[in-house]
Amino acid sequence: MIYFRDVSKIYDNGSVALDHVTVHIEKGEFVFVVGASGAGKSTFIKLLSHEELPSSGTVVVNGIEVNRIAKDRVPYLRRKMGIVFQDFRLLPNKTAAENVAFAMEVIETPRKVIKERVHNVLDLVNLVGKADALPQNLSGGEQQRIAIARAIVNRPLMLIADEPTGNLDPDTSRGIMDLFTKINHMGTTVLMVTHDKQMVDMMNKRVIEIVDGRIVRDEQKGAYGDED
Amino acid sequence: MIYFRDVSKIYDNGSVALDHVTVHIEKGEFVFVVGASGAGKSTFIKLLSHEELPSSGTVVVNGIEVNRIAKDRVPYLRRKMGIVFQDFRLLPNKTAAENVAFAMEVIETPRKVIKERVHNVLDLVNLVGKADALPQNLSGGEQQRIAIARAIVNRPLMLIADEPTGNLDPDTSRGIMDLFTKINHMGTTVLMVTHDKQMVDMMNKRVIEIVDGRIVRDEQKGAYGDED
Amino acid sequence: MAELSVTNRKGHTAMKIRTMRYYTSEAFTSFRRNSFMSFASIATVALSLFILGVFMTMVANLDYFADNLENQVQISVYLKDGITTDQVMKVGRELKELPDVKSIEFTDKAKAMDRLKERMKDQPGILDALEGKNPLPSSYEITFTNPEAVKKTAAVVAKYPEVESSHYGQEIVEQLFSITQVIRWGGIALIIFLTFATLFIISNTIRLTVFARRREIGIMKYVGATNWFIRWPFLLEGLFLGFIGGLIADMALFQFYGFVTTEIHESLAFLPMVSMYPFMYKTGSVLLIISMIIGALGSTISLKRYMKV
Amino acid sequence: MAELSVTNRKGHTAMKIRTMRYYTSEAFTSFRRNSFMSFASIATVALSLFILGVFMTMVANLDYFADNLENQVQISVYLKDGITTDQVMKVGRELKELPDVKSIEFTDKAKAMDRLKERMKDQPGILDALEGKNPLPSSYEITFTNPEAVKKTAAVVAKYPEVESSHYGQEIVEQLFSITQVIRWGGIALIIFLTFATLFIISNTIRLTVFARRREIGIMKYVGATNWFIRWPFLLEGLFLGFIGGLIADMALFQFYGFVTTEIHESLAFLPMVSMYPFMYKTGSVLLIISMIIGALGSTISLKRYMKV
Ligand SMILES: Nc1ncnc2c1ncn2[C@@H]1O[C@H](COP(=O)(O)OP(=O)(O)OP(=O)(O)O)[C@@H](O)[C@H]1O
Ligand SMILES: Nc1ncnc2c1ncn2[C@@H]1O[C@H](COP(=O)(O)OP(=O)(O)OP(=O)(O)O)[C@@H](O)[C@H]1O
Ligand SMILES: [Mg+2]
Ligand SMILES: [Mg+2]
Repeated sequence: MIYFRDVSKIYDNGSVALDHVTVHIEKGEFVFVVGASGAGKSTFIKLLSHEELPSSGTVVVNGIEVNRIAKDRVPYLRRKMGIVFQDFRLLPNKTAAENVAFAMEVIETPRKVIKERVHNVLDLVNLVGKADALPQNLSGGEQQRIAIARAIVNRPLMLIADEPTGNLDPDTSRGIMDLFTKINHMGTTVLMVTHDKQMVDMMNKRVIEIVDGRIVRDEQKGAYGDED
Repeated sequence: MIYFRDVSKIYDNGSVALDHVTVHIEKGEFVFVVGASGAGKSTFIKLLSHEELPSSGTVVVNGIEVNRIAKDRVPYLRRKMGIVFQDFRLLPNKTAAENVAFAMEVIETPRKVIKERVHNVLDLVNLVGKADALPQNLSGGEQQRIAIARAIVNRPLMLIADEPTGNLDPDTSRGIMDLFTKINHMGTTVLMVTHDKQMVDMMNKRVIEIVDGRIVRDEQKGAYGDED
Repeated sequence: MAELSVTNRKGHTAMKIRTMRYYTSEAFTSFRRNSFMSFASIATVALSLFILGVFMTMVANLDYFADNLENQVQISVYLKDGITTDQVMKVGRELKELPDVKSIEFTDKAKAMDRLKERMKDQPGILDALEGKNPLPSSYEITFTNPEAVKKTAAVVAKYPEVESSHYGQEIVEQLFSITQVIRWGGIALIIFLTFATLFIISNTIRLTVFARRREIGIMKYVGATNWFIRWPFLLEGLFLGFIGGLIADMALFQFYGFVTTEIHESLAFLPMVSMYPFMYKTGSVLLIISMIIGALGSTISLKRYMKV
Repeated sequence: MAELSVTNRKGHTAMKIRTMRYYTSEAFTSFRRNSFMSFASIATVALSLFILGVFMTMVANLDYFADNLENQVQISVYLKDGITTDQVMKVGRELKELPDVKSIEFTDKAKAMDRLKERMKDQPGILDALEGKNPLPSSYEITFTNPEAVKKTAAVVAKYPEVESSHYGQEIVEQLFSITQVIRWGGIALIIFLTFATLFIISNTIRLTVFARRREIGIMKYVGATNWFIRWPFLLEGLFLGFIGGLIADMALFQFYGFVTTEIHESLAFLPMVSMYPFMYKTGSVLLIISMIIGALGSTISLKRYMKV
């Protein structure tokens, strides 16, 4: 499903965000990516969706070589993934429901289906009551949950989440994790960047640890880290 | 230092964010504010800095009735507090160092002092190397730490932080908490909204819990919650 | 709609209609929600086009005025004294056959004298001095369809045996021609320059409104929208914006030109003006089409750089 | 700088200078970092002002032309035959004393005849018919400083005992006056309208650039900046932007007017034109000042709504 071969990413200002990373993730896996602030986790994710291009190496997603893909195919690549962005990226002029619906409009889902599914998925993240609120009128955690709802509404092949619980309290976080687990059981590959030690430890899934752009650990059934 | 008397906040769209809240925080205290997503924690903070005005009740900060203050005195009120915003609020066209420096420019600190203090405070959050990067070129956690640096650089009377470790790994979070504790020991009142159960439990400080806009718990030396 | 099909090459017609409806409703929603920017763009479009329109009408009228002046240039062909009526009529027929001649008019000696009396009424001494004699020749006045034929024709006609001489106020006419030439070319240059300036200013404004929404555009791409999916609502919004702006400009222009023509008709009746219809219909349509095109192009071209993600 | 002191009522002079330096460097940094918006604003300012400037020069020249025409209006005062030289000179003195008279010129009978010959050279028959007699009166031609005095003066002068009659081509002159009146008022109305339209378009553009930065402005407030602390860099940036835009417009205008005057001088030498200096200096300064004011105001006024936090 996801294959990084010797991938490096050096930003224009010289920051080395990824340093010769090789990693393989199978279809249906549930993987945590952990690491310190600035280690390169988000960069790892950005390479998957063609948001950034690798400085060297090959990134393959779902059989497609992402760093070679034609520009006009990028949207179709992205539709295979549901992405929860670290900075949410909600459309400021659309309501919560419209933001979620937008991901479905893009793939031209019939209006009726959209209405129903948007309602269902808002229910899953417990935000039906906020359907008509604009992002600026939502709390931080509510915005984050809208971002999550948008990522899962199309039942993507891959769910890629960059610290999706950073603004959520432990209870809500647990709810989201249950949701992700359920989605994973339905066959979706889940790749999740997180800082929530407790959760990683509890879930007992594959853990990839990045330090200074290098993968220093890749354990099946791992824990957050051994530091404490 | 901070006094809420029977404060309610109902947003224009009818959301009841705070519901008859009365609370008192002394100078020099260290207080955690916890609660589920959407409980009203950020609203609580926004009332302190005149970002939002209460629908009813009185908010007093440092002897000033915030809901009655003249418009042109608001900046001076805000200078008494260092605020870490949940959404960072960095100036997009200024580098990391300039963002921090801006809080000092505002109070007309001499250029030399600014340079020195900015360097020191970037060192405290471990970002000296990113001084000249624009926010858009920083990782989520790095942006958050710049926001923290900006909040503390003026050695404010109050440090008010809205989930300041939401995007930080446990190690970095601990570093930030140590920093806050040190600042608190120097006399600064610290008010911190957080979802980090482990940290709250470990710190053993006063905890205010908000549920649906109401204060349901206010414990000296409390823990995050009793749910688990 | 060839491009539309790119967004749904696998879609069937029902889907296309639904998608189009989506684009339209998106455009209107965005128009409403970005009301400040919509207002700013419409106001700029309307004002700029109105100015452009005012100068179009001005130039058109100057040109019309120049035509009018040129068409009043006449040659006077003075006939020799004592030729027969047959000869006079023969000359008339010959003149009529000449190229570019619009009309000829015969003035006999008596009429010429009447005219002179009119002209000389300030200095009656002269007429008295003539003591009732009429030394004036009879003449033909020729007007032309193409003012450039004046000079040549004057030379040709002067050689007719029946003709004493031919005159056309050479200096004045040549000055007149160079003035009308300057008016024409200056006017055209002005309109071309103004058109481009207007287009630039309008598209600049629209580009700024797109710039203010650049983050939004990027987000759409990140969520899997194709370029055309993003572009269509912007295109329709721009079209609508241009339409409203152009319509306002047109309405103002109609009012303006109506006012000016009636005013001038009242106070300067002798000044020729291009009449309101169909001239205003043409100008109005041109402006409306220009504004819609620039609205649509302005908003979509400037999208490009923000869609590169 | 009364407002500046609000930001630092407790500050001393050294601080003020430092703060001013900060504002200036902020303004320039922002100008560079928002290069797209800076370019868009400057281009709009430059273009709009250039157009305004072109029409200012056009209207000024039309006005000048109208003045010129008006000042050529003369009264011919025909003197009775057979009056003495003393009487002629007395009339001359009296005419000179009349209000609004610029100059008088005497034409004796011989000169009048020469003029008639020139005028009548198309129709030599007349002169022949005069058989050497000179029936023309001698006359004074009066030019005026104020063309409106023509009519009244003509009536007054006609009653002098030595005067036969006075004439000034009543119809033509009155047409001329109404045309020049229309040119003047139309021109002024046009300039006023265009000035406001230009100001509106420019400030619209600047408001859009401020709008694109509204979040930034809010953040500054949240971090404890006073309104004036935010405003000064914007004000200076707007001033600078207006200055650059105005300067470009001025340079283009100088080029344009220089080109037009030399061109017209070559091909239409008889057309009077307002000469380049000091006219262009005045127009240029006015434009530059307008653009700086509108730049500064545009950027600061539109700040207001985003500082209300
Ligand atoms: N500007 C606003 N307009 C309308 N409703 C708002 C606005 N801001 C917040 N709300 C609503 O008020 C309630 C409290 O919001 P608040 O931001 O205080 O929550 P919070 O406790 O900070 O949550 P989180 O942990 O998710 O950040 C929420 O239901 C939210 O939707
Ligand atoms: N657009 C960019 N331009 C330049 N440098 C960048 C850019 N984005 C990220 N970086 C740098 O690359 C490094 C890795 O960034 P990345 O966002 O991948 O970190 P991260 O692991 O996601 O951190 P966090 O947990 O704080 O979000 C950081 O040092 C960051 O400053
Ligand atoms: Mg990250
Ligand atoms: Mg919050």
